[in-house]
Amino acid sequence: MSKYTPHTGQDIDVMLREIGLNTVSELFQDIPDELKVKGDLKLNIPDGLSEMETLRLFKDIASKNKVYCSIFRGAGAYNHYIPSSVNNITSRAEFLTTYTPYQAEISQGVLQSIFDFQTMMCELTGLDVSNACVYDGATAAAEACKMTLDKKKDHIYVSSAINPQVLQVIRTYLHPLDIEVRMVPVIDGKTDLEYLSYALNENTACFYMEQLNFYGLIENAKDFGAVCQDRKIKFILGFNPIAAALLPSASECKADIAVGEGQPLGLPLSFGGPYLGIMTCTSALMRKLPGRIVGETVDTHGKRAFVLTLQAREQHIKREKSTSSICSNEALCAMRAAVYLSTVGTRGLEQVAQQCLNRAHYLADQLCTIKGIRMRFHGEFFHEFVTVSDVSASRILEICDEHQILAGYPVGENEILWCATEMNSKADIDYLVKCIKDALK
Amino acid sequence: MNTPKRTSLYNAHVKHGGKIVEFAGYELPIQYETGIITEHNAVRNAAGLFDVSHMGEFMVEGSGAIETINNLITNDVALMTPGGVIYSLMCNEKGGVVDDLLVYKFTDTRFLLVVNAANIAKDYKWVEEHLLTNTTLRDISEEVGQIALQGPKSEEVLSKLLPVEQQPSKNYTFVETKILGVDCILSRTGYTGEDGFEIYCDPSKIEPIFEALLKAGEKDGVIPCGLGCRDTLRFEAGMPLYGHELSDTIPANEVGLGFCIKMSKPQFIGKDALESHPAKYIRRGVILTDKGIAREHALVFKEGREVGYVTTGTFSPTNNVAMAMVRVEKGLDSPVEIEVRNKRLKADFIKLPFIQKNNNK
Amino acid sequence: MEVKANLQYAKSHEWVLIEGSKAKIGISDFAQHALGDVVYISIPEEGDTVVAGEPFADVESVKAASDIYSPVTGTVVAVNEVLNDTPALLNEDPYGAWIIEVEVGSLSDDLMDAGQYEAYCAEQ
Amino acid sequence: MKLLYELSKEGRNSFQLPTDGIKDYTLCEKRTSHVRLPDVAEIDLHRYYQALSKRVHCIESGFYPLGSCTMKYNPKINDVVASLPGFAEIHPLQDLSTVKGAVEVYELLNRGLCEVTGMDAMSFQPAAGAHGEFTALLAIRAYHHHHSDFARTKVIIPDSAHGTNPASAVMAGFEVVSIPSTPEGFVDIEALKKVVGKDTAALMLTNPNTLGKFEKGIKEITNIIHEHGGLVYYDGANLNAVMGIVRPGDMGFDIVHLNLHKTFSTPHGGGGPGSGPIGCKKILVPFLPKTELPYRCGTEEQFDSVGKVRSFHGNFLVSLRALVYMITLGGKGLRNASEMAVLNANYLYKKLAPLYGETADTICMHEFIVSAESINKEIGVRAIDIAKGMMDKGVHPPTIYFPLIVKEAMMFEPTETESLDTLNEVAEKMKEIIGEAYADPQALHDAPKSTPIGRADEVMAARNLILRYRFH
Repeated sequence: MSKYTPHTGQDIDVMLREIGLNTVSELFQDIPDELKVKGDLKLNIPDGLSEMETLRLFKDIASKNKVYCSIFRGAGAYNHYIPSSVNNITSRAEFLTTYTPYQAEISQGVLQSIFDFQTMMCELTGLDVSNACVYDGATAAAEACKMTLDKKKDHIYVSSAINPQVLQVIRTYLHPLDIEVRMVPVIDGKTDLEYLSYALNENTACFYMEQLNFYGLIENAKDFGAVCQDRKIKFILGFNPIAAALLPSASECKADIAVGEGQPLGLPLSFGGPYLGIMTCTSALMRKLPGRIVGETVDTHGKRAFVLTLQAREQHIKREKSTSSICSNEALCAMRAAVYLSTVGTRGLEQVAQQCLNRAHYLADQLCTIKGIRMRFHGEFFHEFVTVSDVSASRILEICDEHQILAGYPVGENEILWCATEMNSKADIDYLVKCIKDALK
Repeated sequence: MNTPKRTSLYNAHVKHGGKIVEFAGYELPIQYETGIITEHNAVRNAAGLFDVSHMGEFMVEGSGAIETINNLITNDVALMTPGGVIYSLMCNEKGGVVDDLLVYKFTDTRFLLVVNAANIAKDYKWVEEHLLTNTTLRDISEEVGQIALQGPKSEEVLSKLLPVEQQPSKNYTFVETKILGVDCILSRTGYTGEDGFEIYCDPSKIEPIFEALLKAGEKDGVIPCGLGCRDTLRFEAGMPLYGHELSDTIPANEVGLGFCIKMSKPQFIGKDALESHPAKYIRRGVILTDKGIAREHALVFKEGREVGYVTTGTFSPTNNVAMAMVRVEKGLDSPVEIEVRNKRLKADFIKLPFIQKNNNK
Repeated sequence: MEVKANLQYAKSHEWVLIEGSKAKIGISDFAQHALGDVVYISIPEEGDTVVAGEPFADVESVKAASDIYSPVTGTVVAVNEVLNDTPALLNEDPYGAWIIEVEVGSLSDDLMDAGQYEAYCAEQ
Repeated sequence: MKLLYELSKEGRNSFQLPTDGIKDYTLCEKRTSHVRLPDVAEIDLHRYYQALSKRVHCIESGFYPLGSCTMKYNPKINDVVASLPGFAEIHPLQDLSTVKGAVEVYELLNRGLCEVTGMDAMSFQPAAGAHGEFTALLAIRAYHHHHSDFARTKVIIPDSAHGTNPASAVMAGFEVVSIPSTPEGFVDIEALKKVVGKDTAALMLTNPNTLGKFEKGIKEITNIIHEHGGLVYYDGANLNAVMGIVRPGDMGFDIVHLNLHKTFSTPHGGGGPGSGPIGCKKILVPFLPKTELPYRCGTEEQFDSVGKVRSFHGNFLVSLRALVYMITLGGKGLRNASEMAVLNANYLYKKLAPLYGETADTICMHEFIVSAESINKEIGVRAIDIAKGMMDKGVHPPTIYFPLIVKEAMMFEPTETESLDTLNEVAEKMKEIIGEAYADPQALHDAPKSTPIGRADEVMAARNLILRYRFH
């Protein structure tokens, strides 16, 4: 018999008899014989290992991945501290092994935690409504663009300074709908406002930009929001949930929809997933918002209760007319985010954001003390920035790698996108700079 | 879908081994048995003969003709003398390009517009909507056949049918003449970057001229050429092709054709839009330094960011290297990267055109 | 199940009240029963065109979303905005809760009178 | 129960970060208001979530036969492996030479799942089943377009399908053609023949179907579509019935999505994260999503890729858990899992069917449907009432009112990890519930009584929308 199936041979006999069959294979009598797999399935991989062997195997595989002592790379995935409470709470079987909370009476715990999450996302962005999350930040952006479409719209504008992965996903989502994705160019690393105000027209569905752009620069999102509002074009703002503690909120920037990658909120880097797609919007757009939404109501005794609501937008009701096909989302990741934010609290989140800001600026200053390394752009940045160097980017990466440091992300021959968070101590930064200086002497 | 039309040279193409494809609603040869590279090289080194009967021709006549055309196009017909030809863009109100075209001036009240085959219906409607008083418009596309003789030996080959003195002597000029007894408009124009001629006449009478030119040029290496090399030739010459480098939504001041946009003119459709438009994109040429060919729509990257896309990309037979025309942000430095088959290939900017023209007539 | 005498009905369970050149449109008592508790309705705007046999609005109950089809072709001249805030009126008073008023161009040709509609509902 | 926000008091939170003398940087422009978050002591945070956890039914609290959801036991070893720093702490943009282990994980999973499905290559980008559907349909569209076949704009979907099928098809730019099913949920082949044609891009099929029956004429169906130039899509939601027994690739399917969070035991997490990889035949490989990873060895270049459908590589830690599961079970174990799942379903069906007045003479696969229609007609008790009654007995209800083609449907999927004793116990409880229903129908209308809350007012929730906590 096999793992995780509790049947004894005797049990199986009892059950077969009850069904009126003699053998297990008779259960599959409806399947034409010629289609059946002959003999046992060979997976062509290690197979049927004990738990001990399995763990040994995977420890061995894991050891082939390099875990760096210090990480100065972001570009869409950020290394933040994860308080102990996050793993502890979210690894409870009650949250881990339950399904989507369709049966409200026995899912209040999950529903209430999503309601908490929705409140926190509304707080981060200042907008009215949040969903219970989508797959990741890139799909959130793509879904948001879709929310703004109607029959009269044939294109959208996006800043060319957005994260390139997000741009690719937006393209994938809009291509089958015959919606053109047009780019707004940049000047000195920041989105060109003048171009946007010229380019928007009555067939533009929306404009998407990121408050912290791909180069880490802080965009003047308020100005763009004002232009979009003036031209009656929907404004979608991509935001970083840590930076949101300090930067003008999406609502202050007049965004209709705010989207973001929630990974910085207590999710490990984990080679890119699972992450967390955050989506909030104004109440005017609420019925176009994809995914689940939890609402507060009362039960038969008048007690507070939570249920999935506005379900008539969703695929299981509206089928081909639904706003999106999303069903499984990233609920447990949303819970991690909620626990993270509850652990750090109002001041804690600001502290994390402030330290990111401080350390990134210290890092930039220190890197620029190295001969031949300069800042690539001039605008104000948050926790990422680009340097340009006389030596090649790959040389600097190599130096860092030798010292167990993951350097910034190379974005050109000589350009590196660096990131610093609360995880990069002053000593780490000084060590990094010393290593590069010594090697380049 | 409409069934594709045939030009009056269809049988000639089949006879010469043309590989027929559908293009802009016409059945035309993409190449002959000789192949694109051979045809391409024939035009660069000797001469080649093209059937371009699919092009659209409009007559604009009347005392309002100059004003009408000047309102429609970015170039200035007021500066033309009879027998002149100019290249121009025609814009919409937003400054996007409705089409690019040639304008032939016969007299102050009589002009011929030559437009792209795929745009005939759209252009006709557009011009018709903007006709000023005392002006008439006639679509004569069906009544006109057109062939193009292109290459350094064009003059010599044509001289066997028409003495050099009777040929238009300068680029962008034309004459009305007879070839083999057929009334023709003969202009010194083309779409290959080489010296050459374009001949307009009654389509039913065009085949003898086509065959006679082939015969006249046989010893010099003149061969019939298809659409395939027409594209590589115009590409090398840095000439835009509508639907690729030019479109309704690309502003005219972003395509590097400033020479034909006369902003000093008091008015033309799209002028206001172009005046207020900050042109932040530009048409440029690149040469690929990594192995591979960048095709149309391939994305261009700089510093990890998408900065534009390829509008035409091909292997340049003359330069023996992969090149592309791209629409990118202004002010970028080399190198850039072009995404081809999921890989980023390096490319450097180079000046357009990709070849040195030897066409100084 | 109430069927009102002075109205005409469509097979898709909308009612029409013709008053001169104008028509008010709503959903029948049968329809509101079938839908259950209506929680939301999206209504067209004044000036929009509606086409006989084509959907012009959609209603949502907790677990369903359904289109409402127009029994007439014409231009919307008034909408019952009260329904935006209190969609429950569609359940409580289906014949009072008109949804739109239309300047009628033409009527759908298979409308039923009250008697026919009653018989039609009985078959459903 | 109070919300965490209602337990919050300014100054109560003691979260602290180390400081090391780097000076504060002041932003040019800051937000004008604080982000209001709960400020609670750590102990109260844990008490709050402890209290929430008591208000949840999970697999470990009891039987969870939610049809189509495959709520099997989630082995702990999966989570232990996923928390190894060598997996959890690697950056998605690390140079590939430094993440050979992660590439190996995808390589192994690719190989294993290709064997399970009979396909040639997988893509692990899709984050969930519906995302996999969407991605696969994009690939189908790209395939037809690559062959200059732009007329194929329609996707045929049986009316018994999950709602995600038509929704994904529309997202991918297709028009949906719905075809009726026979009462057993089988494809109505005559109806299929009528709609298939030159405009058919694909047929989407769930097999075993959503009524838990294996489509007997499956080869005929896939042949019909192929003869007309269309492709056939396998919705893998019900793969748990047939692992090691029959493979989508052998049945003539061109592309398939899997729900690793169901079939391969990675937990569902209260709604996610999932992982919805797609597998396909060689002809579709060039159209799979772009990936920077070299795991898809020996396949063609992806020059006509549909693009990326999400950031980075996929829900890596979920895929990893599925690989752990596959390796601990092996080919034999997977087959055994399916066999036992089907055995359990048939056994439970045999026990339950008489309660619903049905004759249990046909064989089902890993799930089955009983209908409360006759009970409803007799005593006015509906499927939802029985479902609520089950909650009072500590049993999670089955999926109800799906598929839409069966009235008062109750769809049970017991899964292979439930023992005979559990099934007997549940059958006994169901008997009690139905007995009580006949004795006092009203009592069931009032159920549940022992759950943390009574029936919730969904109408009020939808009419009077409260979607976030409001500060006073």
